[in-house]
Amino acid sequence: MMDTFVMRHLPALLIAVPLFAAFLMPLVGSLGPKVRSAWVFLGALATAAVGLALAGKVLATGTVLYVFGAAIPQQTLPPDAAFPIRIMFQVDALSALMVVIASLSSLGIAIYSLAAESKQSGLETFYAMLFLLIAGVLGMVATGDLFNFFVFLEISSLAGAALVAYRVDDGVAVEAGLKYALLSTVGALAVLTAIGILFAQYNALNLASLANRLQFTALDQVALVLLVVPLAMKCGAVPMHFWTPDTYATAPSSVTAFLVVSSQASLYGLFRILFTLYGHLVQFSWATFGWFLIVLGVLSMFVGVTMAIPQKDVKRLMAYHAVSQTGYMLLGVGVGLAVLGDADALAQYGKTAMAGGLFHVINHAMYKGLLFLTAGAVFYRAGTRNLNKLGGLGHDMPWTMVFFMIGALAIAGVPPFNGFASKLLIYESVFRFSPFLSIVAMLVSILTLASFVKVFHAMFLGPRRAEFAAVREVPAPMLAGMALLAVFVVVAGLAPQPFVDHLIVPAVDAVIDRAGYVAAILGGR
Amino acid sequence: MDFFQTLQTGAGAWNPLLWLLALAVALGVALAIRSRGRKDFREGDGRKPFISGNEEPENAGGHVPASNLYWGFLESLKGYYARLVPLHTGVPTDYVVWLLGVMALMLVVALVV
Amino acid sequence: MKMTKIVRTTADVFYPFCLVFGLYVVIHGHLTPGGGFQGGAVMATGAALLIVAHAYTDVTRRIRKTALKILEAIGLMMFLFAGLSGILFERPFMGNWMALTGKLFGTPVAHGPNPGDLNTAGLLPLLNLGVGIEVLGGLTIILLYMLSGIKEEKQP
Amino acid sequence: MMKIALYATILLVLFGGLTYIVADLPFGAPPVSDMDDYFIRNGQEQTGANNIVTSIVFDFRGFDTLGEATVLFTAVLGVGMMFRKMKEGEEYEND
Amino acid sequence: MTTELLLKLPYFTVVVLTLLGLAAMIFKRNLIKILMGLSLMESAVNLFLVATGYRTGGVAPIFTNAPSPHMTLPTVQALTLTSIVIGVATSAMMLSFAMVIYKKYGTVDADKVKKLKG
Repeated sequence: MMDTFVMRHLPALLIAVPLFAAFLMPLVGSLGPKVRSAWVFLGALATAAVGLALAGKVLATGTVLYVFGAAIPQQTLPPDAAFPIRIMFQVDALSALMVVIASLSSLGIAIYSLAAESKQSGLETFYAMLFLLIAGVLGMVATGDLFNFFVFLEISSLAGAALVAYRVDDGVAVEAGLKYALLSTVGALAVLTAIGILFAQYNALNLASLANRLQFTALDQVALVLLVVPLAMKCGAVPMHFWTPDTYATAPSSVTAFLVVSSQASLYGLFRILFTLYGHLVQFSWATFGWFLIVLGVLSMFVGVTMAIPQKDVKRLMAYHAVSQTGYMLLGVGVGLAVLGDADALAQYGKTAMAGGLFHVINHAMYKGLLFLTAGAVFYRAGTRNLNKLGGLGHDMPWTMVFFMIGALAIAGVPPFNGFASKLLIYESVFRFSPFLSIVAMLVSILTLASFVKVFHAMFLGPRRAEFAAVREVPAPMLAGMALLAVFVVVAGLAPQPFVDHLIVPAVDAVIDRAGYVAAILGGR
Repeated sequence: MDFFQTLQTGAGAWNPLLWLLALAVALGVALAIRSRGRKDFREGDGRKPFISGNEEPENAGGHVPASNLYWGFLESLKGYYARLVPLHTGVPTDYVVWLLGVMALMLVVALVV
Repeated sequence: MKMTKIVRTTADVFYPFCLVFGLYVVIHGHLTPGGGFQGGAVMATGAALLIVAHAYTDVTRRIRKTALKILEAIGLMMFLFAGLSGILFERPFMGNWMALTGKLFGTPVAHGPNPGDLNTAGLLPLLNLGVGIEVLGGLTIILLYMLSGIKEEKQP
Repeated sequence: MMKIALYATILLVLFGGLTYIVADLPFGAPPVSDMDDYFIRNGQEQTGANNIVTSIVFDFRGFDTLGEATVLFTAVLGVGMMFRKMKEGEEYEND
Repeated sequence: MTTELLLKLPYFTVVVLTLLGLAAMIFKRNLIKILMGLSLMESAVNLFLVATGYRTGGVAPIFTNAPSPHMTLPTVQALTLTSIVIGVATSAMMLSFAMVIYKKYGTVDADKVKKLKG
């Protein structure tokens, strides 16, 4: 009974559990550090459990709908009207993929941060913010309502900006936080304007309902640009990537690892809008926006990796790699969008490219999270992020070194780690679309490997150093958090096909199947 | 075994198990070659391993700083980096201008082209 | 920095009125223009009035940050639990199960323009109250924190 | 000078894009209003609130309001975080 | 043309306000002024949202002693409420950021707030 009761209300609990943990955190935090740590652990565990259970339910039984405040959760339309009037969560396979990512990495990050942040002040605020960020990301990927998406976008932006500024660091971290907040707010205002434009024309806020009513007037094109460009900025695509290295470098490492997921939630929004909201319109030139994504992707890949090579701050270097890896996802899905109107090409390589792009999303969240966590571990013990000052840490931090190697090999696309599997899918499908793009992707992969060889050399290799004599292995919770992500990296690398079959391919089908998305709400009406 | 399936990419296939098998074979070959080395060598008996004809430089405690590691690469792409790095000004206003610029560009592309 | 006695006394007199008016706006949120946020903002204005009239340290003695934090958490918890209570009554999250049942706030309402009755709208007054309390606590804390930042500026 | 010209061009293009709002949207007569008509017709009956805006804010779109309250909570925490008392040696000297 | 502009004056105001906000953001170098520009944009968007829901001659959608049942659209007003609160929260947080930056750097000039670059 209890089981079915919980299962019925999973989408609501997905938001309510982290919010509950966050709202009570300031009060629980005053009871002492042990109680606070237990609260954080339990909250993260419960959130991850709810998220994974929801994703499992979606993958087993299809799209899960949850209408807030209706007579029953599945009543999408009121009895006397043919359009949805309430906010609803529409968790399809693509959302489920993102929920899995957010759940896994939030659990690992929460465990890691229990030890990593223990020296800081104001911790109850930090953890409350972390849960708010998690709730914001989960809401963004689960919601089926455009304005609700905006609200959760703001929650995740604000919580993210505050967390970036958490270590004031003589104002440097606050500077990064201000930049992030400023850009996010400008972007969010553009999104809100677009929502206003769409609402004024069609009197609907529900994604499916809007998609059903969209006419593609000139105003809709303006709205499309106002929606797509800010979301591309939020996921760190290149001409608008400048905030990424600043924020990723200065935020606490555990937060950085989740900011990656947060930027991927924006990527989710981008795909949702391009495919579900606008994807069906005959007038909508798939090639234009497909090539928009492809150009952004290629620029991101190349500029990101070349800017990473001369960096000397290890987290800044990794942040540029995050930009570069986002390019792969944009490239893969962009190729899928560019051939959306061509059924043959879509079946031949378009779907594979999209599968590669979406598989790269989850892989990137895991290995980039892992890499940021190892960088945080090194910073935790050695007290510096400057690669010129680090060295010889491999003697004293063997586990961190192993985790770093796993992450670095995965990001460089070296078999048998998960990065290789998704990059292979992208290379082989993009090659049939345009060989040049595929070659650029491979070149970027080589440069990535070169860059991480440098980091590995600078941090771990070499003789022991006198200034790092006191360095020991990091505490067990940090290792446990890293291990959680590392295990995923290795397992998804050794057995990619089950992941592709059960997680990625349903997500790709869900992205393309716009009619199904609409019919789930409007029921064929 | 169901778990280790071959990943189909539409144009090719990839099986991690086969790769691990190949890795094991390569490791075996390497070990075989290693076992053909001189067994009477002990560390610290005064003899040095023969690497090349030159004397091994004294380099104990030395560590190449990270910034110098890809000096050649950076030097050869100097023109590229001289253009690219100054774009990252760090001024918040410029970040906003880039966002607005891309927005304006896409407006032109979407509405005019 | 204190203002003159006249200003301070006026602020002291107006402070309870601000609170009462804010509370009125909150409680009548489902009948008249206004609601939780607006009323909470009015109440926070009362605190702002005190801060302007009195010295910062005097105000912090009367309005404590911990109390405001607890107030804020209580408001949010009220909202969240009012939302969750829908689950217990066979409705989804945020379900307004109390409306039109005749219970506490569930008096059925006449259709069309009418003078209004406070006991209507089910969960809505409770949610209004929760948001009102939260906004009162939240905005006052923001004011106090920002002024504490200014005070640190002045000292050296 | 080039920079100012470029910025002005960007603003001009955005102005051009936004003028579509003025040109294409009718003011004072929303082209479609079925959802809002539903709220005006049934909001009072279904929620028992005379104020339709409140019935939307807290009932039909109550989840948004939860998010809104959360945003305010976030801002309060963020402001408090900025003005907290830092421990000695907590800040990292960036080089 | 002029009559149409006058009829749609709210929308025109929205566009002008947005542009003013953007101009303040990209031409001004003071962080506080940049945030003011942002606030201006927020107001513009809120005005836009409310304006889209206006019906000529409509009254506020509140039934308490309502003079007529011809009402303006309520949803956009609800959205505007939410977005105002979000705007307040964002402004408060960013202003506190600016205060800390002023305390640590001794300046709010955007051109000098660039320790992170490259």
